Amino acid sequence: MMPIEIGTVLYAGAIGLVVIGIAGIVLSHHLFRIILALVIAEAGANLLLVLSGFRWEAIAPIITGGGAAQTMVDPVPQAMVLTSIVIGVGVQALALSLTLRAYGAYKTLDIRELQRRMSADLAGEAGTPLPQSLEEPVGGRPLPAAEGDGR
Amino acid sequence: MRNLAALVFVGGLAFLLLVIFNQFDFAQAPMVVGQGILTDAPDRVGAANIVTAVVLGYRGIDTLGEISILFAASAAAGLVLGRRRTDARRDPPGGFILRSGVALLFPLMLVVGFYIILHGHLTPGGGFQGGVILAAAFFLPLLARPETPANHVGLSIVEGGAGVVFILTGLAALLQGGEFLQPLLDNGVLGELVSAGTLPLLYLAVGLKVGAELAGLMARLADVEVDEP
Amino acid sequence: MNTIALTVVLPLLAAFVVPVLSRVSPLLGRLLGPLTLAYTILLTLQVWLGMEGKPFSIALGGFQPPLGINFYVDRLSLLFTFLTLVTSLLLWPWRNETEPRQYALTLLLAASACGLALSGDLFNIYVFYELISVASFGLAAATRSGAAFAASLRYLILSGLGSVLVLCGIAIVYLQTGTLNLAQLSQLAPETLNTPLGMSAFALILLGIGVKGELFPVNSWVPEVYAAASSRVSGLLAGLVSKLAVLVIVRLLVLLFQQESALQLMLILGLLGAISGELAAWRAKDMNRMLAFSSIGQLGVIFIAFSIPGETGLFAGLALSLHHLLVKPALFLLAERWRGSLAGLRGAGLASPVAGGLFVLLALSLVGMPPLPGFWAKFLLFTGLAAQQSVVYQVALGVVLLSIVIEANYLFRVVMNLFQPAGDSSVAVTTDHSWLNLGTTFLLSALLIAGMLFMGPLGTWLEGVAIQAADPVLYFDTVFSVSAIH
Amino acid sequence: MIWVAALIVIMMLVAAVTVLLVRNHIAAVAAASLVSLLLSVLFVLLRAPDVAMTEAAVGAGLSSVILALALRRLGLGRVKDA
Repeated sequence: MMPIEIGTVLYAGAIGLVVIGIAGIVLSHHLFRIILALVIAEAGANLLLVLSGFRWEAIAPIITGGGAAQTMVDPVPQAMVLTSIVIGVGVQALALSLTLRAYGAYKTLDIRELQRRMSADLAGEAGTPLPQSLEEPVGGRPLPAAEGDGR
Repeated sequence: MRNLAALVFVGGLAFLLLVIFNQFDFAQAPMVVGQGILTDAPDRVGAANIVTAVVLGYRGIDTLGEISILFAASAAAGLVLGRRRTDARRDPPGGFILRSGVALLFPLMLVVGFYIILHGHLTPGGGFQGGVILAAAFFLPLLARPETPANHVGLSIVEGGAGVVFILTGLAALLQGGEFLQPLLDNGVLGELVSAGTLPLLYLAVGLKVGAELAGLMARLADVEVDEP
Repeated sequence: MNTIALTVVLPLLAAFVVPVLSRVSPLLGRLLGPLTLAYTILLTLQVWLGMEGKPFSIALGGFQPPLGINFYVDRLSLLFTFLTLVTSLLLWPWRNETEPRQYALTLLLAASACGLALSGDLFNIYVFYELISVASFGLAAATRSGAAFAASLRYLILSGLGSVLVLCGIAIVYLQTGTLNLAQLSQLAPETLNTPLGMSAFALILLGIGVKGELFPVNSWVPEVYAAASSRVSGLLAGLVSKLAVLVIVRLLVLLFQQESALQLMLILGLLGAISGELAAWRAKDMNRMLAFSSIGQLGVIFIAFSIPGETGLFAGLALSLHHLLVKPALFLLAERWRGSLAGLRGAGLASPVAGGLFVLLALSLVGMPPLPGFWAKFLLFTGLAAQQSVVYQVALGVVLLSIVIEANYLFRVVMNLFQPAGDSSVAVTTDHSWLNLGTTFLLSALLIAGMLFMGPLGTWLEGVAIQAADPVLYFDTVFSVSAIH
Repeated sequence: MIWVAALIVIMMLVAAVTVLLVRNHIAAVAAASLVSLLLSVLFVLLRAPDVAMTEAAVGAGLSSVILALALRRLGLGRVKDA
């Protein structure tokens, strides 16, 4: 395994998943895609954790038969990843429930459109004019002036 | 414009992560805690599967937190999705093959699920994996017979009860003067089914809780229509 | 002493039981949560009296600290446990029509907040952080309006992004050191984490946990969620959850990342947050938005305070955090009836003078009017910043002054508006503050006044807390001496 | 082993990109499921059988079911949707 090291390949895979996932979260506008991207990014982070416990010439951390003399891989990251996988699926199910309800209320899955309608909704409830771009902290995105109701 | 900023952010992050992780030698990370647990666990906890020893013993509070997260997610999803409308349209019942297939699979999956849970301290597997299979087993009949809705009351009793069992097992140790979640009972013989003290009991609670919560979540998402807020 | 674990466990137990119990007996279901919280408050007080100011550590499951997870109990973590439980009790959703699930989520929030304050393990902190996140998503959506669902969803997506970053940061720390125990990490940190690598791990964790702490680039959820959620939930999120996120970041900073660049990163993000938040609040047209943005600004100031090295920074940051923890929920409770545009509030203060008076008091303290506690907190910040040599801190001093001026400007605008007789533009002002909200606000204001009266001893005591928390050696010794006795 | 690992990693990354780019939502869910499945094979190679089982059961199985159910309720569940 001279030309490419296996470690590089595996780390690249894990980081690739994380980055693809984060790119999807940041760049995509479709809510369902964003949730899928979140799942992928989490998977990448999990792989990163499992990689941190790997050892050459080691066996899985399960004692079999008599001899316990063999070296084993680090069990701690594996336990952490078990936890984080299950956390991930819980968050995903909640995200989908919220998506269903948000779709029911605003009939859109485009996150920009969703935010526009939500802001209009909140502003209408408060009896104020639609918030303008300067009122958003930099993390938010500028809103074009209300351009009718879309569809 | 915003897309450009996001692209720059993502590109920068990718570069940063690659640089960071390029500094680590593969499979050479120091194993301070891991090595300690590997030497300590067989005698201390008595589980042949050391990952289980870590999940339920050394990091038991993490697992409690985790089943609480699932509980929170299912409670929040229940709050968000609301109750099923009584007059809601239901899916047509499944065909003969689906129904008999489910009838055949259901007991099988139950057995496999419980097997995986109960052998979690010996072989790969345990409460989470078995719990998922249990959830699938309870979800299948819903697909085959949509006319009989999920029993959410029963599921919430199971998930609450399993959580209570997990915590009470931990509290029992506290009452006896130990620490919360300290393993009770004897470790028994390494590798036998009845060994590792309270670990199998804890995993059973975890499995039931995970199963009930995931089944409840799936059943909620499967309902075609729900009441409007 | 090991009963301190019950502050996490009992609310969890109650949360598991509440949905089922409410079916059997609605009354018991309603009472279970408050009773559990009250009991855990008593437990905390008992531990507080028992520890006599000396920190200790408990090994959960009886597994010694580097292998198992430990709870580290010093005055700081106990203070925040206590505040968590009291705040959750004060902001409990008492209303009759509350769904039992909302009780369960509030209890889960309280339990995980206690866990965050106590935990001495990096991954355990992540688990509790996720629990607090999921519980707050549920609570934020609990008003069940379309806007609440959408706001909560956007909050969830941003938090999910943050979680991935935190996990990457944890992976870096673990790869570098092979342990997750904070005490052991604090010992290994000078050699292993005092590098650009450690710095990047800190940046990832800061950005990830900063989502809850309303840190500058990751706070776009704040105005939407606070505008859409109920005022009690907004109070919990702005008052409590943000403080616990900050507390965790500060703990990690003190124990793991003792480098100047880490402090400066936090300082700069805090500066940007302070200035952008206050400016946005100044431009805001309705009450909830104004409070949300000013919360971002004040959290920015808190981050600035904590970025001052040493116990001076901790002391100032703690004072500011405690002050904000008291004032912000109270303001949100007052704002419940004063939702909507600021222009529509003309005369509202005259219509309900008690609420108006409380608002003035809280606003004065928030700005930093001399006898009130807010002044002392800001005073500490100024002296701390002025004592620093670096130019960045001098700039920060200027920015904080500017933010106070802006804050004073918009708050007084509101106060003037509240006490102006409603002229011809007779907008129907709802004045009937519920007794519950008014009572809670009154209680929080009374605490504020008590803080003013006992400022001397309180300050000395808080400085002691800060000095104790700023000592990584003490942390290490405490955790490992206990394991030696075991 | 390196070629196996490299192959799996490449397939995984391709599937991940597919998730974000493919227009059909069902296909996206299937691709996400494939990512999880390949990941669980990697976990086996990395001597983490517990994690592999969980990833296969949760990531490839349950999570896809949940996603598909949500798609159905969103009305995007038809294969012919482009």
